[in-house]
Amino acid sequence: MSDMKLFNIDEKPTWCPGCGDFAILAALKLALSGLDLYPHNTMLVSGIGCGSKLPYYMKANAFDTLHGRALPVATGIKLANHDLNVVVISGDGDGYGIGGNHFMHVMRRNPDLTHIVENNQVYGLTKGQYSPTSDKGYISTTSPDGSIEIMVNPMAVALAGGATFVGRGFAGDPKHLTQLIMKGIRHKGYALIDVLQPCVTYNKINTYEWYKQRAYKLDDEEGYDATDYESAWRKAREWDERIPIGVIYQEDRLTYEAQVEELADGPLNRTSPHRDREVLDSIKLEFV
Amino acid sequence: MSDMKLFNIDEKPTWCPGCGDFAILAALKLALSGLDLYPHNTMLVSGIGCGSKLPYYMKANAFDTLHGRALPVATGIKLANHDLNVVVISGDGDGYGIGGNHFMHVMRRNPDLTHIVENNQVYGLTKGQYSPTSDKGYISTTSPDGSIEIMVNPMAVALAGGATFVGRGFAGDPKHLTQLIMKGIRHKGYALIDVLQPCVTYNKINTYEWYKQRAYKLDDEEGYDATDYESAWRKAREWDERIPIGVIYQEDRLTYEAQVEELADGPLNRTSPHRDREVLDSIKLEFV
Amino acid sequence: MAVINDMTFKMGGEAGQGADSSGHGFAKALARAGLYVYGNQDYMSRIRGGHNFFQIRVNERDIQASTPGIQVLMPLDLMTVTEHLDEMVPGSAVIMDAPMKIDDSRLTSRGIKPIRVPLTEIAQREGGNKIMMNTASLAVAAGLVDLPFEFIEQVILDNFGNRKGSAIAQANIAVAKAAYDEGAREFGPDFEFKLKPIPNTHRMLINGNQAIAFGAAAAGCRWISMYPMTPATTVTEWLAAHHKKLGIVVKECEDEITAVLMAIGAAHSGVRAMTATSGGGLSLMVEAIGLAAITETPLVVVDAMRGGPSTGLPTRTEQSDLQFVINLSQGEFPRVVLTPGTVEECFQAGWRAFNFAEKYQIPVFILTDMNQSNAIRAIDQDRFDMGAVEINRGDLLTDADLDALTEPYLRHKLTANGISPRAMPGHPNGVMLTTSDEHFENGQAVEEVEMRILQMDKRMRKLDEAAKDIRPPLLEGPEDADLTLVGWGTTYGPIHEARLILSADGLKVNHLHYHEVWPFPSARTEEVLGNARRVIDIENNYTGQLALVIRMMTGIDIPHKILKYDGRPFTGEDLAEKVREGVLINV
Amino acid sequence: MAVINDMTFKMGGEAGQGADSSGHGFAKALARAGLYVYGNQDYMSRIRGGHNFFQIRVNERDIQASTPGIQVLMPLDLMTVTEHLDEMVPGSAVIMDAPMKIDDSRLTSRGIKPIRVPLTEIAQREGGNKIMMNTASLAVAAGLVDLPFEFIEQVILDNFGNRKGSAIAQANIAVAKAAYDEGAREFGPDFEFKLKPIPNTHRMLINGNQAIAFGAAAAGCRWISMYPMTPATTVTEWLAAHHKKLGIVVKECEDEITAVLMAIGAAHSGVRAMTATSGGGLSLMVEAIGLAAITETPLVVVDAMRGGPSTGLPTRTEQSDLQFVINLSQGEFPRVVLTPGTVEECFQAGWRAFNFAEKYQIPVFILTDMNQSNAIRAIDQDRFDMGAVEINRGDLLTDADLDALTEPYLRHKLTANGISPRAMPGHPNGVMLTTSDEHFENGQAVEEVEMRILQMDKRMRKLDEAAKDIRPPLLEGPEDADLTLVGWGTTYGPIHEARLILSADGLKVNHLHYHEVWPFPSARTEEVLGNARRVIDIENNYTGQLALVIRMMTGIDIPHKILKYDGRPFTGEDLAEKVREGVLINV
Ligand SMILES: Cc1ncc(C[n+]2csc(CCOP(=O)(O)OP(=O)(O)O)c2C)c(N)n1
Ligand SMILES: Cc1ncc(C[n+]2csc(CCOP(=O)(O)OP(=O)(O)O)c2C)c(N)n1
Ligand code: SF4
Ligand code: SF4
Ligand SMILES: [Mg+2]
Ligand SMILES: [Mg+2]
Repeated sequence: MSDMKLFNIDEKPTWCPGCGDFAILAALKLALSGLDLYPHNTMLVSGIGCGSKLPYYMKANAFDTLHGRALPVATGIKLANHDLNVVVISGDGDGYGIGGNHFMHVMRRNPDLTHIVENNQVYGLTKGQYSPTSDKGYISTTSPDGSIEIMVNPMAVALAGGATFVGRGFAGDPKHLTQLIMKGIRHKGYALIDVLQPCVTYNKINTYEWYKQRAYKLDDEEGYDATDYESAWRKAREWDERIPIGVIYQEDRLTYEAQVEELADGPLNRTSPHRDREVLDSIKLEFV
Repeated sequence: MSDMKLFNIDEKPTWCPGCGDFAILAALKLALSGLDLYPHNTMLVSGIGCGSKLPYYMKANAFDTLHGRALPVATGIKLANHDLNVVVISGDGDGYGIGGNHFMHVMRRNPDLTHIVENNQVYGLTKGQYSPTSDKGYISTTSPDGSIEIMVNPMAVALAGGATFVGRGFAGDPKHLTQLIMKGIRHKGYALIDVLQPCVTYNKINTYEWYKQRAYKLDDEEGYDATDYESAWRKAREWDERIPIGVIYQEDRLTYEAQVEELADGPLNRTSPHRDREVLDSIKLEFV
Repeated sequence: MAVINDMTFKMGGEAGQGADSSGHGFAKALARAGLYVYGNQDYMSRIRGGHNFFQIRVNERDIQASTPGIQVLMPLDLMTVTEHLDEMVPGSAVIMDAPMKIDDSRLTSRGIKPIRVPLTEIAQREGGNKIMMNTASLAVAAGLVDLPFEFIEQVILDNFGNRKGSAIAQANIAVAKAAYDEGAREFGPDFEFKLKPIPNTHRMLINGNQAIAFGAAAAGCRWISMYPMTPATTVTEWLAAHHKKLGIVVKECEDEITAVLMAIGAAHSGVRAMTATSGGGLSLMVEAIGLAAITETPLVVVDAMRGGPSTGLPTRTEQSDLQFVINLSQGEFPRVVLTPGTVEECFQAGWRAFNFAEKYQIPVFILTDMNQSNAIRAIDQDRFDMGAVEINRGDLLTDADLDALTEPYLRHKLTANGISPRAMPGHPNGVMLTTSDEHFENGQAVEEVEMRILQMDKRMRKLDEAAKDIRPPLLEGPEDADLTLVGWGTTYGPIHEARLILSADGLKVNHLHYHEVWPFPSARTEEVLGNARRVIDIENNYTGQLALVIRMMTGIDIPHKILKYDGRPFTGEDLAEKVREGVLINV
Repeated sequence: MAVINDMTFKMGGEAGQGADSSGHGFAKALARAGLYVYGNQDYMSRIRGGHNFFQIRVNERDIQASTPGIQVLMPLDLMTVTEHLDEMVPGSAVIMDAPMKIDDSRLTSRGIKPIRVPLTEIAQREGGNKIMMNTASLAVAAGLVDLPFEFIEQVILDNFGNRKGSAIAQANIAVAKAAYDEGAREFGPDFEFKLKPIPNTHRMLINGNQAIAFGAAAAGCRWISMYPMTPATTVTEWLAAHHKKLGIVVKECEDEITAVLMAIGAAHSGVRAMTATSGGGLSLMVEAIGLAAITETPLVVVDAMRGGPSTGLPTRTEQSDLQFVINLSQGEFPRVVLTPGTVEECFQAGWRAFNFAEKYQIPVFILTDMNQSNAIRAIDQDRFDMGAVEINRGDLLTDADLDALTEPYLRHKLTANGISPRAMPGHPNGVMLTTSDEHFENGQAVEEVEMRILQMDKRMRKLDEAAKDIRPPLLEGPEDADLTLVGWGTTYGPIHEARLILSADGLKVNHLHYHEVWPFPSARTEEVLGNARRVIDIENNYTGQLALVIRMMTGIDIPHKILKYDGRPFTGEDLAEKVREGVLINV
């Protein structure tokens, strides 16, 4: 366990008072320290959005990228230096909307990333338009009569897409969330952690109360086996009346980086640039 | 039933002899004529790739777009003129790789499109690199030691993503394929038809023979109920030993265009541009 | 000794405190009083906290930009006072809630009047809710400057749905009245800046994005697909709010790639279609814009610029996408770039864009920027003349034309002016193929030399045609000036103001304003700049992009530049000062 | 009367018939014989059928482009004969399979020799497989022109893994030998074009993409993430084929957005990383390139251009992305654009790009094109000097530097030359934040005016630094020429050849070749073009993009242009002819 204070920094979050993102920030710091990780061996990679500002408010290596584009940058970083503990932070628009294709394909690769999606079911930073996880009928400035698309179910898509760790947390239960993030980081492979995150300013439907009434812990479900794909699939599809939180699914599968032979000798960045005059001259002879 | 010859055109396909795309072209023409559709009320929208050249080889309205980008163009066309029968043609790289995010999100909308994916599990037109549906271990110029990603399972993703019609055909069984395409077109909503399409030039693994050994018809499965989501889910995940073909899943859900009130009076393109001086002047007063 | 109808109000506070909406209401009251108003906001990329402000300049003449001095400051928090103290002119006033924690001597020592009114108290007492403090503050200001109370009352009524009986409206009015009276009574007599309504005027108050959206609506646009991005989102939001009246389909998409492609699909089908975004989203649209170009699909793209590169300064202004837009996407194709600089020009760009797009079957860009997107201006209502809006769909075949067609329809027919008659897919005689590959006239992909050249020439010929429709840059001021100020887009306002100031100084100065910049109006440029005595290029960017384009197209070099890339707009005074001082930045 | 060591071979057929690979083998044989070779292919966007060809020019001197006349045609199908008949010179030969269905008189009437050999029969008889017919055809050609058989034999052995015992190699050799003998015996004596090996030479045969990839490898590049796109894919495929030797991670991604972003991630971590694509893919990378710029991440992007706009002519050549690359992405930032025009320059661009990228922490583009990507050239081996490859990582802190650090590490520190010392994330003293927002020195997002200006100035200063490292355009030919030919990138070859031809005519002509084009080398440009008597701009595009850039940066106008946008490269003869005729296209 490292000292959580190491992750503190003198920057006041610009989130609205009461925003669910505060709890996620706290939980992440606790989880990192609980796992004896440090600012220097952690790398946060975020997109753009309210939630994606998280890395500004704690001390750690961080790369705030573009809206929707955290996953590929994080994959590049992880493969270039697999000694780093890489945590990806995105919003629901960011992660499932504009970044949806990266999401689909990162699952196939299974790099050892922990992906926290601050899912407030709305576009916060751009002032309240509906998002891919907004409930059908959600009214916003761009859907004045209610949106007419069904929401993305990230848990189901993750299971169908081959994620090896699928979890859901709730910003209203930071203790549980901390544990969940720890599990996600410990998991060797791509871990999706969708977090129910109330946006107190724009989402007047999916409030703390709304989530509280529905969220229940899988830990409390007797005999729930997260390694059983079929059970996971049933839980993944629950929404509305009851919303499961915790580890929905977990599976062992080789990580991407474990299968790249160039990484066998240690992190790539330690041996780059790589140049061997003899090798180059021998290759030259192929052209003769 | 319209005359199939109406869809004929004097262009020799540039596909390799034996390519599975020939059968798909033939099946599509038969399906259209079987449904009494015509070149002028059909619109083909394709991406870029070997398979996406299909619209060049038959007579119908067609828009060959960009690699991976057929779905959004098709959605725009459908919403602008919902009288058209819109069929989308893409490859596996096109539809599930670079175009993956459009795939994920079109399912949430459920516009009445029929989406045929010519899935040869390889990048044909760019000469044989592995694709998102290539089996793990597939050897190609960009994966000389075998790819290390698991393949996309489009059937499973479609079920998780909310597709209202999920089907799979086989270019080696054009009769069955014709029927399947007819069902897809008849379906009101987004219909995914993934077609096992041997690429005789580059894919030496997933050949006609390989598919033939595995493909079996769901029609022959006693009591298989494609409207039952749970059964569909089990079939969707079958691959390798046995590969189901036919309608895996079908569901009734309002189409996107049925929910857009501007389309209630008929196709948008018939009443565009729309301008009412009185309305405009009344809006002007809002600024006073 | 009073100064009549010439002053600036500034309201500021944390994000979420409502400086913006309150300020906007106040501006409306001023416009209804027959005054000219220019209002702009400044906000941070956050939803709550930080420091935002809304600034309103009022005048008797039509004004186009803000000025540096403030006459009345309405701080909703302490930071607003300390941040803007330097901008206050002697004799100005700060309207504060009574308990505001600042030493009055910090104000009085600079000749600023501290006007302490128990705003929160009044709000609670008269209205029952302290959030009506904003209303109280504005009402004090109105009282202070003699703006008749009826204008404040009316705006409050409007805001609450114009229902006289509404309890909340009545509460707000009660708050306003009490505050107004106190302002007028206690502080009015001693305050030298006053407003006097001008009767029989017909003003409207509109910002750049509303004007563009309104222009598009007037052109009969029936489609906008988009993805939210500041500062473009409000174009869509305005159209969404009016979608029922306008019959416009509004589609928020999963990303900007989809947004532009859906618009292309709709446009190909014959619908006037557009998308609106900012730089990052535009970057994602680049490939699709090339598709529109080669398939000759009419497409309107609004790019509301902000500070770059990348996410940059997401809520700040900049004019740094001009060269990007002129050169974007692989290969070469004709396009039109409109760069409106006033709300009137925004409105016109809104409808003219569709005519360019459909007549020439090309992508058309409307370049605006953060400042212009949000800045409001009061103008005479007849400047938005719906009767003057033309709709020209170009060579679009009707059903009757298609019925009469005896030859196969060729979507990409080679013609003298490069324009191939367009048809909407669906007609039996108009079955058509188009493709992103180079193609034959019938849309089939082609690789042969001859047809490639013919199609390329055909497309590029359209640029020559479009050039004839482009409005040349506007020259304001004397033809034979000693100094020519050159700008484009949103700098129109501050340069205009600077020209007036410098002219008043006795300088013979004119202003060359580019509002439709591509195809580049070379002839007029050479005419004006070729003979100009001294020229200064003024741009809200680092490299002087218009100057580079001018040199590229005409060879004329403008070594003297005033460039600003700090995310803030110019003011006329700034510019006049820089010109006077000869502080010219050469890059 | 024989013409020695100066001729062109052309092999053609349907896609899939192997004209390409057979031709390549033949070229190798010629290079090993000590001859200079320039070979280029022409293929359609299809996998089978259609018409493709491979053309090999041979000479005793180093050659840089193909020429129009053919001495030996090796058609694998009938179409190849009819398509290329017009290009055959008098006395030339068509080597045909005996049953080829064409009337010999169509050849003889033009002075072309029909050389009918039972190729298929020989292939089947001697090798047991008719696909060895290609080998037979080439062997006849070798016999015809007196190329010693050993060179053919050696290439065949190489192709089959150099195993002497290999049955298939032996079968091919048997076919070749039989065909060679028949060619030499029956037709050799009567054929005037001959080859004579040059002993003691050390040639290598390489194409542009291989040269770029090899250059990158020599620079120690350890990462390429990409998405397939013609004609860039072979850069990756070459690296993938050598990944074990080079220790390079090759990652095919789901799209180009991912490809460039992964490279950015890897580069940020301290790995030399690149991506390679063509126009459509580059369009998708535009947003991410802005990210690299503002986060100051070293990034190398290869753009192999093809006919645009959009999908355009996907297997044809063009130089139409220059202005796009110079201006892409919203906002303004420094970048470097390298435009190599020979395989040597490709190799150098391959490694120099990484030095520019890391030294200045900016995006660097290598612009090449379809023609250069695939065209092979025989050069002296010592032109690729591994010893001359420098590695300059710029200001990159070592672990020891970081250990010794006493102040907090500032990723975006303001420095005199604009370059902030870089560190690899992972060190306790080097914890760092970076972001796509404008930022403070420590990476925190900033909106304030002052720091914005400082960071913007800092980044742009790097361009001035980089300008000092840019190689000025190459001037070949006499300083005081009567005519200056200007070009960039791949036109180097044909312009070079044209200059030689025109000089031989007696014209005093020189050639200004831009191989590193941005930051633009204005000083040298002004020096050369400012005093030039007559200038012609030569480009493979429609608008004359380099000429536009030259005018933008120097004001110098080049009204005379020779532009080609039909997807095919120039030849020296074409150009010389156009110059002579004064057929200058003015746009
Ligand atoms: C390419 C691009 N498009 C749009 C935006 C504007 N944008 C910034 S944040 C955001 C959405 C934020 O929603 P979400 O990802 O759910 O995060 P939240 O703010 O709700 O935490 C958008 C659309 C952008 N920055 N870049
Ligand atoms: C943006 C972009 N990237 C890459 C390409 C090059 N490209 C053309 S087709 C293709 C892949 C084709 O594979 P698939 O979609 O499976 O179709 P197939 O050829 O196998 O039918 C690629 C990568 C392109 N045209 N555009
Ligand atoms: S807008 Fe919503 S998500 Fe953003 S900071 Fe405020 S409460 Fe949080
Ligand atoms: S390469 Fe494959 S997919 Fe393409 S035409 Fe040939 S066989 Fe068909
Ligand atoms: Mg959100
Ligand atoms: Mg494929």
